[in-house]
Amino acid sequence: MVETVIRKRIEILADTAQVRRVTSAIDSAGITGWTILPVSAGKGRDGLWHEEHVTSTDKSLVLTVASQDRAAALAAALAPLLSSHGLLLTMWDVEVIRGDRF
Amino acid sequence: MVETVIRKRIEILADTAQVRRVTSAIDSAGITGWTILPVSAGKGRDGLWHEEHVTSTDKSLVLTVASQDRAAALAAALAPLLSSHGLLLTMWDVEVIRGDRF
Amino acid sequence: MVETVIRKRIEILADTAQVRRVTSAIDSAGITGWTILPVSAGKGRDGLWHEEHVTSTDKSLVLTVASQDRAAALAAALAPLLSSHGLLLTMWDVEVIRGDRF
Amino acid sequence: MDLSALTIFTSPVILFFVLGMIAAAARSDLAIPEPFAKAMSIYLMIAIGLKGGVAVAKSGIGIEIATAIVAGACLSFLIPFYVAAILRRVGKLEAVNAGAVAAHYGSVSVVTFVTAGEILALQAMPIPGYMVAVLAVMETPAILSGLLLARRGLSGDARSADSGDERGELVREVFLNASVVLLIGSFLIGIIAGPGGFSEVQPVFDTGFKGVLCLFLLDMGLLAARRLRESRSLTWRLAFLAIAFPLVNGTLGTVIGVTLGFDPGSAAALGILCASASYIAVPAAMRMALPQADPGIYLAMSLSITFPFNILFGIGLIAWLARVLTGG
Amino acid sequence: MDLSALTIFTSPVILFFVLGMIAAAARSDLAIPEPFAKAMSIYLMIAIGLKGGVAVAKSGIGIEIATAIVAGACLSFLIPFYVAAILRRVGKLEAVNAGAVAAHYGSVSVVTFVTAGEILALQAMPIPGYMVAVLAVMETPAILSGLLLARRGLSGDARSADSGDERGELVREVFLNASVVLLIGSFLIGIIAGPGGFSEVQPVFDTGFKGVLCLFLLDMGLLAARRLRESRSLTWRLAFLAIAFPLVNGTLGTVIGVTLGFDPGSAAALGILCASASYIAVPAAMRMALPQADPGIYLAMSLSITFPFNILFGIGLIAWLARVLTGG
Amino acid sequence: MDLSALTIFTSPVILFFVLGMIAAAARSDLAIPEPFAKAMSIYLMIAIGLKGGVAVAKSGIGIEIATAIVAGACLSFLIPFYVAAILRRVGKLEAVNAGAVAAHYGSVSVVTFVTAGEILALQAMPIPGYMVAVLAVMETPAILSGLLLARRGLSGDARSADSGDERGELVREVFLNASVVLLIGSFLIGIIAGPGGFSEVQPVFDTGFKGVLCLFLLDMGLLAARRLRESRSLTWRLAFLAIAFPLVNGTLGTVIGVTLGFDPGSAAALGILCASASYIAVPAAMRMALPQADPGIYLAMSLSITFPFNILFGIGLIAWLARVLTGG
Ligand SMILES: Nc1ncnc2c1ncn2[C@@H]1O[C@H](COP(=O)(O)O)[C@@H](O)[C@H]1O
Ligand SMILES: Nc1ncnc2c1ncn2[C@@H]1O[C@H](COP(=O)(O)O)[C@@H](O)[C@H]1O
Ligand SMILES: Nc1ncnc2c1ncn2[C@@H]1O[C@H](COP(=O)(O)O)[C@@H](O)[C@H]1O
Ligand code: NA
Ligand code: NA
Ligand code: NA
Repeated sequence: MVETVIRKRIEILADTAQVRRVTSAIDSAGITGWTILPVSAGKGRDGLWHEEHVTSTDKSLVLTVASQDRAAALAAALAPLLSSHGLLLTMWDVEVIRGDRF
Repeated sequence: MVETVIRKRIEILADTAQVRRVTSAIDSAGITGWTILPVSAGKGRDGLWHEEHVTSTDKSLVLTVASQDRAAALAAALAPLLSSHGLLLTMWDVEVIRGDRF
Repeated sequence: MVETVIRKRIEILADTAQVRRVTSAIDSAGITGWTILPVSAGKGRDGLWHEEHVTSTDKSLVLTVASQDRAAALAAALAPLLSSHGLLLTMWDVEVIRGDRF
Repeated sequence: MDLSALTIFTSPVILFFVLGMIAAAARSDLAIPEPFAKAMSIYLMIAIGLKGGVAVAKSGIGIEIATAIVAGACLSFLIPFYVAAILRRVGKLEAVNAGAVAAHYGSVSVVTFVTAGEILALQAMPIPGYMVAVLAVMETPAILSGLLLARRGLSGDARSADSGDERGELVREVFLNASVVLLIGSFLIGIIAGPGGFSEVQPVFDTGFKGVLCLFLLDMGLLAARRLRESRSLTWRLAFLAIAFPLVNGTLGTVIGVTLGFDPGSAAALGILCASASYIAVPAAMRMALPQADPGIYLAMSLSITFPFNILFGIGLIAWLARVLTGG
Repeated sequence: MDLSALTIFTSPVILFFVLGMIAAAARSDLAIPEPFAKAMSIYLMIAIGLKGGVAVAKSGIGIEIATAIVAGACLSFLIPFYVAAILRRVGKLEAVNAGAVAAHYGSVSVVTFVTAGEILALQAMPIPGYMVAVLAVMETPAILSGLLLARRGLSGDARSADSGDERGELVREVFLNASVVLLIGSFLIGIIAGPGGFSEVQPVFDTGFKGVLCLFLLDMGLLAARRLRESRSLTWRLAFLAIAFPLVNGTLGTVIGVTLGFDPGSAAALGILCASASYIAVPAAMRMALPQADPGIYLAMSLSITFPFNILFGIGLIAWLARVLTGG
Repeated sequence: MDLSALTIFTSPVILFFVLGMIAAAARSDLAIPEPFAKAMSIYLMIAIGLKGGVAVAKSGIGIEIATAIVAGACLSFLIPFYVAAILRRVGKLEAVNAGAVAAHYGSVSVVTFVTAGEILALQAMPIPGYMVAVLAVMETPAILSGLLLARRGLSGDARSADSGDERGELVREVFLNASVVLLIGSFLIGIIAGPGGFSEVQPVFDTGFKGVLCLFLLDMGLLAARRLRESRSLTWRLAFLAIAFPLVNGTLGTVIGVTLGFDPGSAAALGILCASASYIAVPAAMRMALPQADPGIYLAMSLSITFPFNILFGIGLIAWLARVLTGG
């Protein structure tokens, strides 16, 4: 059996134009890395949207794996932006191998 | 510490042509929103596939965050389609901020 | 209520050029399927990267759902590659419907 | 036929298709970016629609157009019935997959038509512009018959499960699918704009046509051969039928065309439309309306076998048949 | 105006736009791949920049260029102030959304300008090359005034939250956004390369221009109509304003152009620039600098109402006005 | 050299490259959509292959082709050995990264070759069509020597870990990578189709070539400068070597070309091939076969330093050297 440790995985959905703000917050929380996934459509309180690069109508999903402490710091840093900037944040526990990396 | 609450995150893999059926089921379950991610290839019992838009060979991942009740209702609504329509559904608990949104 | 069972969901971030190595490992572990998601940018110890297909600078996220045993076998098989091949592996428990498929 | 057949195999259009098939068979990592391939398919449909419309604007509409359209629509609707029966008996498919595959053979392949246009032009049998209307009209009826045939195989549950909403979506998918909208839309634009209006966009939609067709066929060669290599569901019986259908349907269409008094180019075109199997419009409709069918079967047959067969041999054979039958 | 107005409606460029709107209204699944649409918008900006630069390289720079640029910059900066006031009073928007929408109307739409270029050329009122510089210059000032207006609506917190880093990013987004860089960059390249250098790339950036414009307008028709169909935030008041603004601003721009002694083509072009509303550059800036604003409002107005209105009627009306006012 | 060097800096092709570099250095958000950039790279390889093949179809095959191919293959295979040694000693790289970087410098850059073709044509030193075959042949040997050199740096474990399956994949990646397949495939198609067959696709693959090259170089300028800005692994020593290698290898190639009796265009082309460093084919192979190497090093050197250096200065210098050495 490989040894695993528990870390938090946080995923933040944001306008692509706001992604740099999110990754700066991740960097500021002292987290080692992040990964961005494309997103193609969605629906929320503001209604439907479809990826349209011409009109800058596109969102991205920022994924980051961090220790509990840093994850909490990141969540606290982003909390004030959640409503005004239309972010969606979910987090949960995951097992990782070589947890010293995170 | 920001206060978080527990919600269900559900992810459903479906043919892109079937996504509207899935999002209708989400809407019918009274869930406030969903987000669609592109998918580029896969393998299952039906063999390998690669994203080919010309031949409509493409799948999408539908992600939704909901309360336990609504998540259960959605799972029940989609269960009959899982085999015939080749859907893949996974769900798990996540922490969210401002849980009243979901 | 639909009956659900617990399975492991494993996600592995890898260079797209290394994805076949990862999916071979999944196949070898006796897991029935996998799904690949595109990724558009990231940052780690090796610095920033952005998807550039011309220079083969692109990564993919491989997602697979498996029983605990097979998931452990897969993690063990991939563990030696994690550092040298720049893979990122996270896994967690999810509920699935019709768990006999996995 | 000898000389003109040779011309086929030195045409860049065909050679790029062969290059794609060889590259995929040899497992090269060559791949055309998906969005670009899709854009090329849209371009090809618009170009073919526009050119057909402009040709009709020049030639005017005659009775032969009406005849050809009616003949095409009937063939598209009827062919799936015999095809499905054979698929069940000879091909050992159940009703759902038999209906789905049959829809592909009743419908048409735009790219096969376009490639035939290039080849027939080399052989002095140009396809008249109005055949584009026939092409557009033949897309849809086969989808209807295919769905009718397939639904017999669905449980009562699955059949009645469709809500009104879903039925609306289904009707839209069948009658307003992207291929039909593009072909008919640009055909009408071609008629309205006429040769004068077309001349402004001619460099893109006419002069550039063959070059784009090369790139698109390179991609289709890649997709067709990769799918064949990775296919699990394709049996020898089905592979055999995927060659028999174009031969039979192509002969049928050509003979009907000649019987109706078409010129050699039109008769060959009708034959080629019957011989061809859809791999753009019909798969899109099936994914929506018949998710229970296995794309591994219908695409392996139509894209990986029938399409290359038609490009490399079918078009030439049908052209020869049309010439012989019209005494050309 | 009758004959030339008819010409508009038989131009493939316009017809493809209409096709896109009809297809989306009828809920067809037709869609242009995103990366390809984006690539076309980049192509159009480069082509228009290059052609403008080459024209200036030929004609030389005169005083009228300076006048036109100053007039354009002032109009772009000032228009948002009155527009925002009306949006708040008549349109019932709060400050943030009013400022965001106003920025769109002060700024310009490259594709409206380009389409106007095609239409005015048909009407023997060609737009001189230097107007491309005016186009480029009018992109940005409106963004600044829009942000000024919108920030009044933000809480003190949100206003002061920007770190120095973010302010740098904001300045870059406003002054170095992709549209501005492409337009000004290729305008300068056009001037440096001149007619000689341009001739090598002319087949792509000039001969192919109208064909690509057709494809792009097909997509814009699709996006505009789909957005209108799915819009939740658009009220009748806002829809009315989205037609009133281009009429008022277009008249304003044309009259100022005529007053400044511009030729009919330039006066009409200035009118059309004022009448047009941005849906590429300004939304990009707003997403970055004003995420609190609702894109459902500003895009529905600029892309789904003002843009089609201008393409189908506004350009024709302004051309007519410019002709009348200059006694043409 | 003065006049022709000036011509370089007024060519749109070069100016768009400079625009891209400036935009990225100034952190503009300008970006070319990924799938479209990839499609352009495929287009460029096909176009260059086709044109070379057609030229050979016209000129016939002579002994100089064989000489050039053998010379190119040897240079591609041998250059990495000395380059890797210097990278280890001067550049302070360990074996794995030294081998990976060396492979890039032994192999070639298609776009540098293509740009050189445009520039040399302006200077009346056209590159003969058969040099495309040399280009294609030089892609691969350097990958082999680079891997040989790099593997010395891997632990025994990593070296023997490859299963038979993986070795097969490696061989395919090296010999059937997309660049090689496209170049050789379309070169052969060009030979088979000949000038007659080529004429049908000439508007896309010849007339449109320079315009597409502009767009592609705009993107390469963006990627090169952004990568330089964000690079962490690039040291001053490595940056120095990334300029020294093209100078030394370019001189080497040109001198060998002249010694073998090549015409000035061919000698310059061989020099430019040696001077250029791959950033399409070799990175693809390294990602597959040598994931342990750091792309931050090899791409920063080849794409961000050597490529711009060659485009802006290297090609001009080598052209001048070839002219001087051949007494032109
Ligand atoms: N903590 C993290 N969270 C999410 N993604 C990460 C994290 N660390 C690394 N990555 C991703 O993994 C890639 C390789 O990481 P590394 O090997 O550390 O350079 C990065 O470029 C990121 O895309
Ligand atoms: N319950 C949800 N589950 C998944 N995604 C959601 C959910 N609610 C909102 N979203 C996503 O977040 C975006 C912004 O949401 P909103 O701020 O509510 O308009 C939406 O467009 C969706 O893409
Ligand atoms: N165990 C699995 N893990 C992840 N994805 C899977 C798994 N099984 C199937 N899939 C995905 O679901 C699709 C349909 O599966 P199937 O219905 O088994 O052919 C496959 O093509 C994969 O993309
Ligand atoms: Na058919
Ligand atoms: Na305006
Ligand atoms: Na080299």
